[in-house]
Amino acid sequence: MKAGVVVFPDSNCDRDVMVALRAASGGEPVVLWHKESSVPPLDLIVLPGGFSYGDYLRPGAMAAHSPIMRAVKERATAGTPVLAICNGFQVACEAGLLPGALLRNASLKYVCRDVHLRVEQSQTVFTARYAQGQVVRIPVGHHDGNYVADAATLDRLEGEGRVAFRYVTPEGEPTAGANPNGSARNIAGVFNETRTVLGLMPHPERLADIRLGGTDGRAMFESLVEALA
Amino acid sequence: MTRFNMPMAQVARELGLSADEYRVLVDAIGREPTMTELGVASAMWSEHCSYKSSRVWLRQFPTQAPWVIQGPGENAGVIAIGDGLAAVFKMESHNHPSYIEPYQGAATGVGGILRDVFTMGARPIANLNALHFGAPDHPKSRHLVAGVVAGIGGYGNCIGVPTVGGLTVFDGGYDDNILVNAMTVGLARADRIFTSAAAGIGNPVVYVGAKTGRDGIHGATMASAAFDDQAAAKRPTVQVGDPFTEKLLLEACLELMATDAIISIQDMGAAGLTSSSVEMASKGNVGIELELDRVPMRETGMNAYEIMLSESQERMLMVLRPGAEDRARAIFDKWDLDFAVIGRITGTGRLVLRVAGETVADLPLAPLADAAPVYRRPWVATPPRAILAAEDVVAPVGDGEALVRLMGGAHLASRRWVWEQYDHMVMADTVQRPGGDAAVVRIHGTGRALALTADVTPRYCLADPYVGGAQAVAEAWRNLTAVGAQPLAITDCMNFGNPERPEVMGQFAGCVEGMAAACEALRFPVVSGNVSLYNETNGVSIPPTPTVGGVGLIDDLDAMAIIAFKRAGEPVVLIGATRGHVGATLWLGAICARDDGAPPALDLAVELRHGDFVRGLIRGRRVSACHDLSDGGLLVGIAEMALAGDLGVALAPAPEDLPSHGWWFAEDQSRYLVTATPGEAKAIVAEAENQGIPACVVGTVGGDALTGLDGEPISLKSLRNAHEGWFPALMGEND
Amino acid sequence: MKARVHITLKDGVLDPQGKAIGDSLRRIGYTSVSGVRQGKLIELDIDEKDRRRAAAEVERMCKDLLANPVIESYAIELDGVG
Amino acid sequence: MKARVHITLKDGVLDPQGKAIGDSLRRIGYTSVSGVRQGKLIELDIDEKDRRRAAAEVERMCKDLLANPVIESYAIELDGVG
Ligand SMILES: Nc1ncnc2c1ncn2[C@@H]1O[C@H](COP(=O)(O)OP(=O)(O)O)[C@@H](O)[C@H]1O
Ligand SMILES: [Mg+2]
Repeated sequence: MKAGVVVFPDSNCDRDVMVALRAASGGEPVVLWHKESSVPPLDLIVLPGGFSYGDYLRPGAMAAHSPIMRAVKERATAGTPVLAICNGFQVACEAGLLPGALLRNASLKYVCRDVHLRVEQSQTVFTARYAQGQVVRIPVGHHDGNYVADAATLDRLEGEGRVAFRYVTPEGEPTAGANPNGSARNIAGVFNETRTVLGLMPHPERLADIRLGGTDGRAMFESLVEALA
Repeated sequence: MTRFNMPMAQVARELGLSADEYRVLVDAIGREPTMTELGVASAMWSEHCSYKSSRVWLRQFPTQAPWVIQGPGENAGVIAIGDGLAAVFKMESHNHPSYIEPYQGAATGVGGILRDVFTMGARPIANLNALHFGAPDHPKSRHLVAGVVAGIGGYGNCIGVPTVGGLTVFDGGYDDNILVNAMTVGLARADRIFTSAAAGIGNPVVYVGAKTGRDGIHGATMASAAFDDQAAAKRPTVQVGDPFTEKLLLEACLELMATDAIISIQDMGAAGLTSSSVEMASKGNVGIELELDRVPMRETGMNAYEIMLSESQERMLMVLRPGAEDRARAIFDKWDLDFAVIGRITGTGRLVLRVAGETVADLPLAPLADAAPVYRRPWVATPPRAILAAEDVVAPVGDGEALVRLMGGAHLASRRWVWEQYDHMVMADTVQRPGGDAAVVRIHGTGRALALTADVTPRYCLADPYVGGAQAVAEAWRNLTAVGAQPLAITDCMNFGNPERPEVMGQFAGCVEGMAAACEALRFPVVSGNVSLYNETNGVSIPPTPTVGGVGLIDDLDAMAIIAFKRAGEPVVLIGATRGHVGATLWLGAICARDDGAPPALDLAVELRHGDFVRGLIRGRRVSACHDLSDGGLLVGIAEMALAGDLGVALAPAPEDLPSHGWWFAEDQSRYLVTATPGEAKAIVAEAENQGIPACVVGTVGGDALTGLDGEPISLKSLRNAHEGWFPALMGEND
Repeated sequence: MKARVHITLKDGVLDPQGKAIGDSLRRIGYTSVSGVRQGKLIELDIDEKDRRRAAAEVERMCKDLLANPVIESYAIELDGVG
Repeated sequence: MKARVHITLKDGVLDPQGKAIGDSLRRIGYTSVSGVRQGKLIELDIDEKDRRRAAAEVERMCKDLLANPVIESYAIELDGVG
């Protein structure tokens, strides 16, 4: 699998996701610098977590207008899978690759901790190694993860099976207490129409190594390697 | 500058120079200084930059060890950690700015200490923070806590360095002078350490990073003055941090450092361009010339004085190899940062500043440095207090109730509210997250790791500065040991009141002596540090607070310990002696509302012996959990292990020869708890006794409650509610 | 020419910041405050003398970058006058 | 009564937000933008009919909570009129 990881000014989980891709033996990822306006042929594009341009206007807003994003959008439209994690999810929403927007957490605080997610859709290149309905433990680290979209959009996402993950209790219940940021309908991640773009707030690359306390995130990278190798 | 109309001597006073200091300055340079020269000199001679009150004392610190590559004197300390790698670290205070503007004050504190570390050529891999707030019910506390924590997180999270540990204290002694100490740890190749001494006559002096504005002019002098009620009126502008620019600066500097372009480099911290240029030139015994109109500026009409004293953040000064300018410029262009050649190194030994070709300052550097004031301020020792044994105090409540109150009180309640606002996992190497004895951060791509901790117990330092100073070092050493690390070195941040008061100077002197003794005995040298004096408002000084930041090495991550109970049925073994020392303990303060008594005595030879024994057990993979005992004593330690592992414990009865509160809550030093299989536990106790180390079984893991105290069992659930509920309640989140 | 852009959350989009400010104001005694919304104020200096062209230019900036139509509305003011 | 408070950074205080937005606008082609400052807009509903009293009340809120005088200045508008 040939993966490319976009680096925006202030991306800071780019290295982490490259480590996870390598470990799942996705080969050596290439770095896609934000100032470039073309993308080499790739099996997967990753928009990593962190920040971009300090996220001073709205998270992801300025990065969505960088030269590389025009090229990424073209590729995504042509069907190249895009994995957008955390700030990447925010960039993808701002760029119109995914519906909705990510607002400040309802608590108004940055939140960094493990959360439980229910896999709502296991029939995709990103999630094939998970079972439908499986509950996994993956960390979040964000200030703006509060997913919003209008009711019609949310209904459409639900109806089309495009909700990827939901925040749940360890027992699998999508309660308010399990929701770290006030996200609509406890949504943690969504797909585009073709399920080839996944945006999610949690960081699978942060629990993909038993030394760090868990491996639930690894299956996502393994799914991709298996589907795209 | 309206001040131009005043006599220079009076301006000097306004800038914080005493009449004597001004006379010495005039003698040193042979004439009256210009306004710009006076600005430069007063900043260099401020307490913050010159350490004039503390220097004579700090010399006592042991700073050498075979693994020390760079001791105090550079931007950060450096130690060898094997495999050709080095750990680079330092701690710094941002107390006054954080009180005035908690978010920005704390944020720029983090920005400053990060720069100190990456200036040395290291990639920062972890941040810690030591916070001392006023009483929880003080009207400002909530606002300050919220702002400081958000500011630390705001900066560290954005730049992408995990904040993995620290300490958070609430005490009325800090009501008007909170302490915000930030520590950064970085990794570098041991043979690629960058330093600040300038060299090479004619070499270009280069400015990189953010533009210069009128921010924080006189921050260094502010950090050196006590607050009074008029402080609000005199407030200078507080700097605003820009972590985004700092992230670019970090990447650009590390990229340039991978080439051979840099001869020396220095960040612009307190007193900005003044201290960076003066320090680089004086360390290199050379001169330096700057064309100030070439400095990238954010505002128009800035004069030489303002340019030299601006404390705008996210800036660096470098001396480059001749001809390397274009290569360097290309890297800074790539990262969209300002880059300007603003001067050159000379052989004159002078600092020469020019604006539009005209000289505005021309100072001899050596006399300025040689004449810098050094004070041996008068001091009086803190009077010793009586030792308080358990028998001397009647327990007002039962042990179980005392435990729940302590675990759910200001001192010991969970700090989750704080560290969940810090990204403590970015870089994907955080092997032990906040909540244990020390944070453990893996050395990227290896099975080795650094263990990190920040510690100090101000109530001990107040009761007995010598013992308190020694204890701060010992506790850091113990926390590193408790995760299985070999403690290697410390950094410190000496936060004290007004040094012109003999009692405060006595506290300072006592703490330094105690720390020095502990560093010596534990082979735990000081490699960097910072002094923050004048933490005083309206004549009231803070409790003496020498924060210690410790760094240790774990050679094999498979042999690391955590505090969580692991398996039902395992005995809990206490290592170390319990004599029932209750003076200056948390129990005495929080439960008996008394703060008298001497702090627990500390025998450094015993500390070393017990620690080495426990580390041996961890490295031999003989224990399933380990925790050191500190605040709150034995029962608190057990409760913390139980909560972490979500497993209860059946406590063995307290020994007959002590009142039970002495057994459960005394804060005798040099103690650890470990769990192990029953067979292993027996062997450990026997082995300890053979070596003359007290050891005994104090309970057995199991169930979902603490049983064995007088009264009802204490369920883990109720204990957890008390422990986790306090901080959110303080912050009004349960309203 | 100076332009000011007011960016506010659309009606119906939850505004936790505004709510928190309202709660704090009431807590410290400003009980007459019934609702608070927080928005952004962006002040721009543009090298453009013509009001009509300036307005059109700022309008495009809002559409392109300054406001997110999914959640925000905006209002533009030129040189202090509507 | 409705009140709007504009909170801006004082002159001379670094405004990383404004700088980043300006850079970004220029990068995407709005080269006529020479300076950008970002501030906050706070809209308040207050149960107070008297303009003078409302103005005084909001002024106090700014001093007490809404603005930090060390780095920020504020301007108050009542019901759309200065
Ligand atoms: N300000 C803070 N930032 C990050 N972590 C903190 C902070 N304050 C406390 N902690 C963490 O909470 C835990 C408990 O702190 P403390 O009681 O001081 O530990 P110890 O007694 O072992 O020194 C530690 O893991 C510490 O790192
Ligand atoms: Mg400890």
